[in-house]
Amino acid sequence: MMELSLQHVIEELTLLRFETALIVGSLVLLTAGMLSKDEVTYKVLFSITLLISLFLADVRDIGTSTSGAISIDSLSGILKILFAFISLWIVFFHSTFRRYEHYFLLLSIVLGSSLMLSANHLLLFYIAIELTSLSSYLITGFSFSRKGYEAAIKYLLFGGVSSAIMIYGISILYGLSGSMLISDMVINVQAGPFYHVGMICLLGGLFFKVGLVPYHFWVPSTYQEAPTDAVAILSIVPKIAGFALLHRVLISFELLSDPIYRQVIAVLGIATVLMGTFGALRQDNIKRMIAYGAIAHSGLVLPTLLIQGEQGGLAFVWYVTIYAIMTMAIFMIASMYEDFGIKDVKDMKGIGIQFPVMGALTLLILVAQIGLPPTAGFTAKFYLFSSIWNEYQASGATIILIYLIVGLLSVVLALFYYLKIPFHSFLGTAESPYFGNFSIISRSVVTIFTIMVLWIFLSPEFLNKIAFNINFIGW
Amino acid sequence: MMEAISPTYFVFLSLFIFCAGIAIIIIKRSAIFVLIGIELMLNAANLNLVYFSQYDPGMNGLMTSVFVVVLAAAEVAIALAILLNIFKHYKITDPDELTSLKN
Amino acid sequence: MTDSLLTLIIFFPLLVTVVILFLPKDKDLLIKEIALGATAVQLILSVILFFSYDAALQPESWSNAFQFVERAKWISLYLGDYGWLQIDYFVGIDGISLLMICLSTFLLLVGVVASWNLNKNVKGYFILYLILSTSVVGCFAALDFFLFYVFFEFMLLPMFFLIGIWGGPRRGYASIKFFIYTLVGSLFILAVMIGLYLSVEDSSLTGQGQEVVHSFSLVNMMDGGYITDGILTPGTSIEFWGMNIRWVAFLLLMVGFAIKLPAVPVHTWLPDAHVEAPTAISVLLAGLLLKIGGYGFFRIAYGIFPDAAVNLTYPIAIFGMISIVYGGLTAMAQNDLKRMIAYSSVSHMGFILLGLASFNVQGAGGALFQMVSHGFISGALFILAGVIYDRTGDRGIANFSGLAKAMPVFTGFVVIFFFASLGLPGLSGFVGEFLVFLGALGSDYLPKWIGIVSISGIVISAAYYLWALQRMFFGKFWTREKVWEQTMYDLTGRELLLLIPLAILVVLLGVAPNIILGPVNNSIEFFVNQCFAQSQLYIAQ
Amino acid sequence: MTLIKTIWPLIFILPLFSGIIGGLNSKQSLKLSNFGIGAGLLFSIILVWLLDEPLILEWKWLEGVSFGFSIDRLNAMLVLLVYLITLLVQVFSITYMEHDPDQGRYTAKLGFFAFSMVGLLMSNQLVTLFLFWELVGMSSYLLIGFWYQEAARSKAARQAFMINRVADAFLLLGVIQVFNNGYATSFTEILSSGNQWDGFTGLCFIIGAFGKSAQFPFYGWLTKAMAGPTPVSALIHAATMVTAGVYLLVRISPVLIEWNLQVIAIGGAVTAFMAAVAALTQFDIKKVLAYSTISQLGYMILGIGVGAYQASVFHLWTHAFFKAGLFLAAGSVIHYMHELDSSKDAQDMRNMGGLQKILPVTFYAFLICGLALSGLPFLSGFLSKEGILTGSWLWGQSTGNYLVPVLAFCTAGLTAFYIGRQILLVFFGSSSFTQKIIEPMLTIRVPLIFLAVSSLWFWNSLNPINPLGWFWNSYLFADLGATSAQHSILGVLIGSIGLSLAGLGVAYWLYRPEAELTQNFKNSKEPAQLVGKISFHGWYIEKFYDQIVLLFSKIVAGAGWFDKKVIDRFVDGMGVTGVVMAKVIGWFDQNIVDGLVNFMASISQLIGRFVTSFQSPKIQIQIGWLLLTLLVLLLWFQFLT
Amino acid sequence: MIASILTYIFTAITIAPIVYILITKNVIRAVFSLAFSFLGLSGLYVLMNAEFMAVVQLLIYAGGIIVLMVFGLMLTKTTLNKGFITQHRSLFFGSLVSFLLFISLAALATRSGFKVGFTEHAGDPVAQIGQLFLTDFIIAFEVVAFLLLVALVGASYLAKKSGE
Repeated sequence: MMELSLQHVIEELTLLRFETALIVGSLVLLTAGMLSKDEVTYKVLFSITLLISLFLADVRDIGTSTSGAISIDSLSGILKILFAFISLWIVFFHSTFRRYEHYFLLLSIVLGSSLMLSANHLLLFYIAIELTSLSSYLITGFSFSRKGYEAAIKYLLFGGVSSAIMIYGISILYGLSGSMLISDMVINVQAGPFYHVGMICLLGGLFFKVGLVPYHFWVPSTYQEAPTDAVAILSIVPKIAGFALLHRVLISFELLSDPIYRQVIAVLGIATVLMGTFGALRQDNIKRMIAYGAIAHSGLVLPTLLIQGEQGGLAFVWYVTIYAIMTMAIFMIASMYEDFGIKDVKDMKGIGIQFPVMGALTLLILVAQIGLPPTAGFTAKFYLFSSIWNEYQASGATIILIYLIVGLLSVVLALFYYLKIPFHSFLGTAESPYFGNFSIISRSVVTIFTIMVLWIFLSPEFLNKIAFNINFIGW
Repeated sequence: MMEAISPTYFVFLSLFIFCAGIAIIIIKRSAIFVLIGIELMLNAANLNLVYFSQYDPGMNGLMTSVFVVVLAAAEVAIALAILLNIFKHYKITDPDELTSLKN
Repeated sequence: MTDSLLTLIIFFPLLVTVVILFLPKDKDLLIKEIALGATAVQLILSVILFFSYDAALQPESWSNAFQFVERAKWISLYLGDYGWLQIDYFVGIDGISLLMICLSTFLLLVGVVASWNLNKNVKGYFILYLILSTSVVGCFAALDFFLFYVFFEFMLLPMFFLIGIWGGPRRGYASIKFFIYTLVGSLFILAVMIGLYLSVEDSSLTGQGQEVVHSFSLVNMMDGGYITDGILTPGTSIEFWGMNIRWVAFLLLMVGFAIKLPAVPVHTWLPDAHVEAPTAISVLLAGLLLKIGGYGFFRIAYGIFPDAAVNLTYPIAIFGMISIVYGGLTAMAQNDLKRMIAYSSVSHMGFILLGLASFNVQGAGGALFQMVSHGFISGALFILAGVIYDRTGDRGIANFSGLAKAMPVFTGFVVIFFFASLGLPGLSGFVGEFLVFLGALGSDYLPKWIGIVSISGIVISAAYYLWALQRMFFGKFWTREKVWEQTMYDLTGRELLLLIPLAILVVLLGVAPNIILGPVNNSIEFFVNQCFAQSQLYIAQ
Repeated sequence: MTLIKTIWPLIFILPLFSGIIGGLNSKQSLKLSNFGIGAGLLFSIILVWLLDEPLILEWKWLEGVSFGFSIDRLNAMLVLLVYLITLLVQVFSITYMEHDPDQGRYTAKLGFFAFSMVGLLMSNQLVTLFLFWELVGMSSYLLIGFWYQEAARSKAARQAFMINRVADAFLLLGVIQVFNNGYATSFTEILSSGNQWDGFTGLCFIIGAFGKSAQFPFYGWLTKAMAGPTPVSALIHAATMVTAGVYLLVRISPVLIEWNLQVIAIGGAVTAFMAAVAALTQFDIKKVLAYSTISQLGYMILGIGVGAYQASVFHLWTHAFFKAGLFLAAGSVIHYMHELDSSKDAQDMRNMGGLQKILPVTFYAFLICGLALSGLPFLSGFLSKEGILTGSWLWGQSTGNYLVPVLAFCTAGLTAFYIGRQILLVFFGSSSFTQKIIEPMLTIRVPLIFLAVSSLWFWNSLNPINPLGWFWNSYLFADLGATSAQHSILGVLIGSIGLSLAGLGVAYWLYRPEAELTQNFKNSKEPAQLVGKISFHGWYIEKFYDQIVLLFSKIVAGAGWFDKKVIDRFVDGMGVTGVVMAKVIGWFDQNIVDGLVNFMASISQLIGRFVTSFQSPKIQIQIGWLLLTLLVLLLWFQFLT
Repeated sequence: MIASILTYIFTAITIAPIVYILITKNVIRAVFSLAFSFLGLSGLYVLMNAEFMAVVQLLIYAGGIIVLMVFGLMLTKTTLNKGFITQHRSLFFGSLVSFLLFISLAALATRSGFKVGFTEHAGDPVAQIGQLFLTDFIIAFEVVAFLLLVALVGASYLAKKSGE
């Protein structure tokens, strides 16, 4: 019995190579934090852990552990690589002094999200989500400002309520099906009304993580107040993991075949897109505006889950990768402008004229966020809209068509609020010239990102090749 | 021994605790009350889990409820740490007055 | 040399932009000369293109209707069970795009000379200018819908900044309005593009692994390479609010390009954009960007959906007529010279709609000629308006009178171009209008009264032009501000250098229009007959 | 034959060439361009002499549309006429314009006019005709507005061009109808094929011609055209340009159907009569002559209508000479009055009188041409008018519609009356002028003398009575043969002579120097009673145009209250044609269409505010919303499943 | 029989303090009444022969979390608003939502069948739990350990930061 379990433990650990590397790395970082004080070592250690885990994550290894708690498919493999790749760039953020706890928490967020990808047992679900949420609450508080604490407490209370609802949902489902493993819960559960209650409460937890409409209230204030590099990770890694987990739940419980669930999700998605776009129209604070933009983006990713077959999976991976790159770039730019003390759009007057290169880079990234041709943003949205159009053609459901129209409308409205920044920076006239300059490192990193964004538009084959060798299990 | 009391009894009980928790969160003004509410909701879930784990050979429910308790503790710890900081800056603990983050 | 001529014309300015990028900011004159050289080379290349274009080609289907064709694989994505998505760099020209390219390269050169005494941030200005020129020429030569759309969008940003940064007092509002109007239009086109690529397959490429290859090539779409049950395949029964989906797609394209044209209900961005844009940019805006809308009708709306076009000729003609009459009337009410000219452009663009709606060779030929002649005339008119603005900083018609006394040569040119624009025979304005009227009244799709009411357009245009001429140029010499009287010197050498070639062109095209319509005639005839044949084919399906 | 082929293009280009030469060096511009025009005259004489069958020159202008010129006897003669009158006018204007600063511009414009007029006469294809038709309209616009300093003159020029433009729109419509209905598109084909045009196309051409020849609805512009220098009026608005309409109708008369010809006849007659009435009470010397030109043009058009187009052409020929003579004489009078004291209005007859002795040559020329106009025998006017009156009489008999001949005869009488009145008022009676000016021999006297002589009868035909005796008749209409040879009817002959004598008599009786009418003519105001008012304001044609524009703007403006508040105030304030309706459209365009877009922008802001209002900072309300949605979802599921 | 009576007693012990919390405005009293309801709950767990859980409940919930809350309250006691008295807010809206939720969920619960098959538990449950911890739930165990570490580090850093 013992060696059996030992052997099965080793097998599970081998499956979670990526996570173990992260845990070991963060522990090393923790100890190093005690010993030395300068930030460079933290950054070096942080990037080493991520690099190691990047190597360990492999797209091809697909499998579920004997106890069934962990099941990894190629999608989670891809997303793990994406998480590691994206979080690597955090070290280049030019910001105030960050102690080791900051990097430790960032690593824990990445760990929590990657666990969410591979969880197949409802308990592991809950623990992974709790881990990510707790570390997010803490890191929001790390801005050590009055508003930072306020945002943190609100985020915590809101998150606490939704995770409580989720665990209650899990308990109901457990009551109905008698087991916690998703694979065999499906078999022996009778789809009574109470089952739907449990399912909705469970989905509630996921919607919170992804930031869909009823659960989106925390997004604007958290993104505004949390330290910018933390927000960069917060807005990408847990959100994408949440989507992957949501998809796993929808697929394994065969909810997508049930028309009511499709309608509920579509309605929530449309509401999110509208909320995000219309909300952003009135914002002055840059980060808060980007937060609303992020809400709109998550509203736009949702329909890919509804699309059956390979097309949906492809569109999901496409949109998510490009969204990650764009959001990382825009937050890096926001943090660079923050060094100039620029928080609101209004006080960006005339900076574009004084620093034309930076102005041009900001413009390109914003154009990508809107989704205009020369950038990858357009390819992502184009791909998304054509797959939605396909889905509409196949299923003929009017809700999908409304989704398409709302999507197109969001592009137009996105123009209104995203264009405020270049409008003020180029067309405004600065009262007093801005002293100082952007740091070389961050400028070169932003250029790298812009080149990436443009290159994906010009030759998208390589991304398609990667997206394609994920064989989607019944996406 | 337990057949005398049907499962719906316990489900009703956990449901009552859950809804009471929700009511507390919405009605009361202080952040601590919200924490209390969350604890109650978690306990309702625990009650369900423990009750149903009787009939589950693998005792998953029991294990989960242990973990839930541990996590609840962690969460309260963090909540209080943040509340301390807020208290130092704002001198209030009532979330209604925390309105500096306008929409 | 001639096989890569088109790509050279399109991307030469882009090469020069790279060179300018590395020049120091303050070398204004050098930048201007380089820009002048670039546009001059582009013009020479397009002249070579014009003469080496063989006019005798009698194409039978769209696939061999294009010359100087260059096709290179750009993107090919594997879409799983939807087969392959094929986007390629596919450029080529036929008569219609040949004229448009020559017009645009000429006006681009005029634009550079017109913006010679610009001093604010010259490097940025000319970089945006050359990007704009690449995208405009690219738009005319693109035969791949995706490439066309990319160039179509590529124009917006440089134009937005050119108006936004170097424009007049209310430039912010005008540039935003221009950008949003055109972008909303381009979204409609995007929607149709998606619908089309989903229902089109390029049989020539399906060889590799027998999945369906969805392609974006316009030639394929025009020749009807549709898959059996695509959304926009002709003969689809899918209805959308009671209308056949192909008609809806055609209407979306109509709205998209009508915003760009501009046609009446959606034209209010044009006067603001023109009033605020600097002179050279106004020339480009009127000369080229409006023609993209017209060219879009020719190549995409009428090319791909001829069956919808045949059935909807009546509403299109009505919109054209309203544009002519309404544009003219509003021009009469303006007291800013540039705004009046902008509204007159709206009225002249109405002719294009009318010409196309008549669905016959004269109508299409007239619409095309009107596009070319309006390019030259409105370009000159904006330069003239710019002349007054440079001297006094004001363009109010009521603020001046008796300018003929102070600036006789200037008045001479104004008279020539005003009469050309109101359609005096012997000048190029008349030929376009005459052919459009010929087409409109002779077409068996349109009722007679539309043509007759549009003829009233020439009376209205005569009214507002002469009224402006009389108020501003005749009578005693008087200016609102005393100080202006000193600055009202006559045309300088540079301005003459701009206006004389335009005047010669306008007279030449008026007297002998066959210079440009001759070589292009086969393409127009093929365009109309092919559209008609396709429409009968599709309706039969 | 080859000589003609070489001369022909020269005739076409010469006036433009001389205009440009004159325009460049403005000092002796007129003298230089005279050589050019003289050479042109010479060539046209040779051309008329040697031409036997028509020459055609054509080339492809557009797909299916070709550009072509042709010269046959009729337009060769007219070209000769144009050159002759242009030469005389240019000689006259040497003195008339001697102290005008920009003579160069004047010569250039005259040259441009002559070029486009010759081009119009020579054009064969309808499109070419339309092209030169508009160019002639433009050159008349430039010439009327020559003294652009005065706003009134440039406004008159604009309004003249606008009215012409309206008629040209119909002509363009007609030309397009011809193309679309597949009729013959060139005059040579029209003569040969002769397949009838449909009524509508015919009507368009008629309206076009009426516009150019200032017939009934469109004659308002000719009085405005008097704002131009007098030599210009003489050349353009008497002899050449206005006859273009007549020339066009003559060319297309074979293909017009019955009711079109009737329209022409009635139109011509009505115009003739109305213009004659209008000329009765004018004070301005040139206005009288303008109305008389309109009335004589009415005659010519009437002649075509009744089928006597040879007589019309003859009348066109004679009218050109004596009307040019009258205008030039009036020009020299105005020149003299201007020299005398430039403050008073040089054209107002009220401060003229007794110029007989002061300007003897002008007086005699004016007298002879005036009498020719009134149709006295032994003068050219009688011969041509006689032909038209006979034609109209015969036509009246054949069709039973006697309105046309009656109007024709009345006009004959009225013509004699108003020209007699003018002669008496200007030249007879007491004169307060003493200063005697010797009109310079060459530039003033020779043209006047030549024109006066050419108005005598023997210049046009040997037999002073018979209209067919016209020298050119055989040359022009030989091929038509005898069918149109009308013998003059005794009754018509006596009638016309009687009427003109009666007209002159009444004029003499009313306006003889010692009559009280002439005494207080100096300070007479506008005529009081209705008939006088109608005549003075030229049948209120201006008001008629303003009403049309007002009506049109009311239709467009639509809202009833609108016109009371906005338009009426406008009309009283501005009274300028066309502005009214434009202001309304301008306002509409600014607020409604533009407003729509701004409205949509504010809507999205509003929704934004509404949507973010949920975003209340209080955490517990947020949780409340969360739970509410949870509840809604549950209820949704409960009811649906 | 005794079991059902005991269950009723214990449910009463859990429900009464909860109702009190709903009514009271005083935070401290609410926290202590929460502790009592936890006692009731642990009693119920014993009845469901999950003794380990009962002990854990008592130990961590009643002992740890309540003490933490009390400490928190003490530290954030302000003289301003008379110690711990708080007001009610949107009483009607909150109670309506929760009551409606309770009713509808109760209705749903009655109509769906729960997995209630009686199984005999072999051996001493606590050993079995221990074994399960290290075999089936090893991953969860490790991750929760890491999570606690994270919470520890974060909370201490936050608290320390508020000190300076």
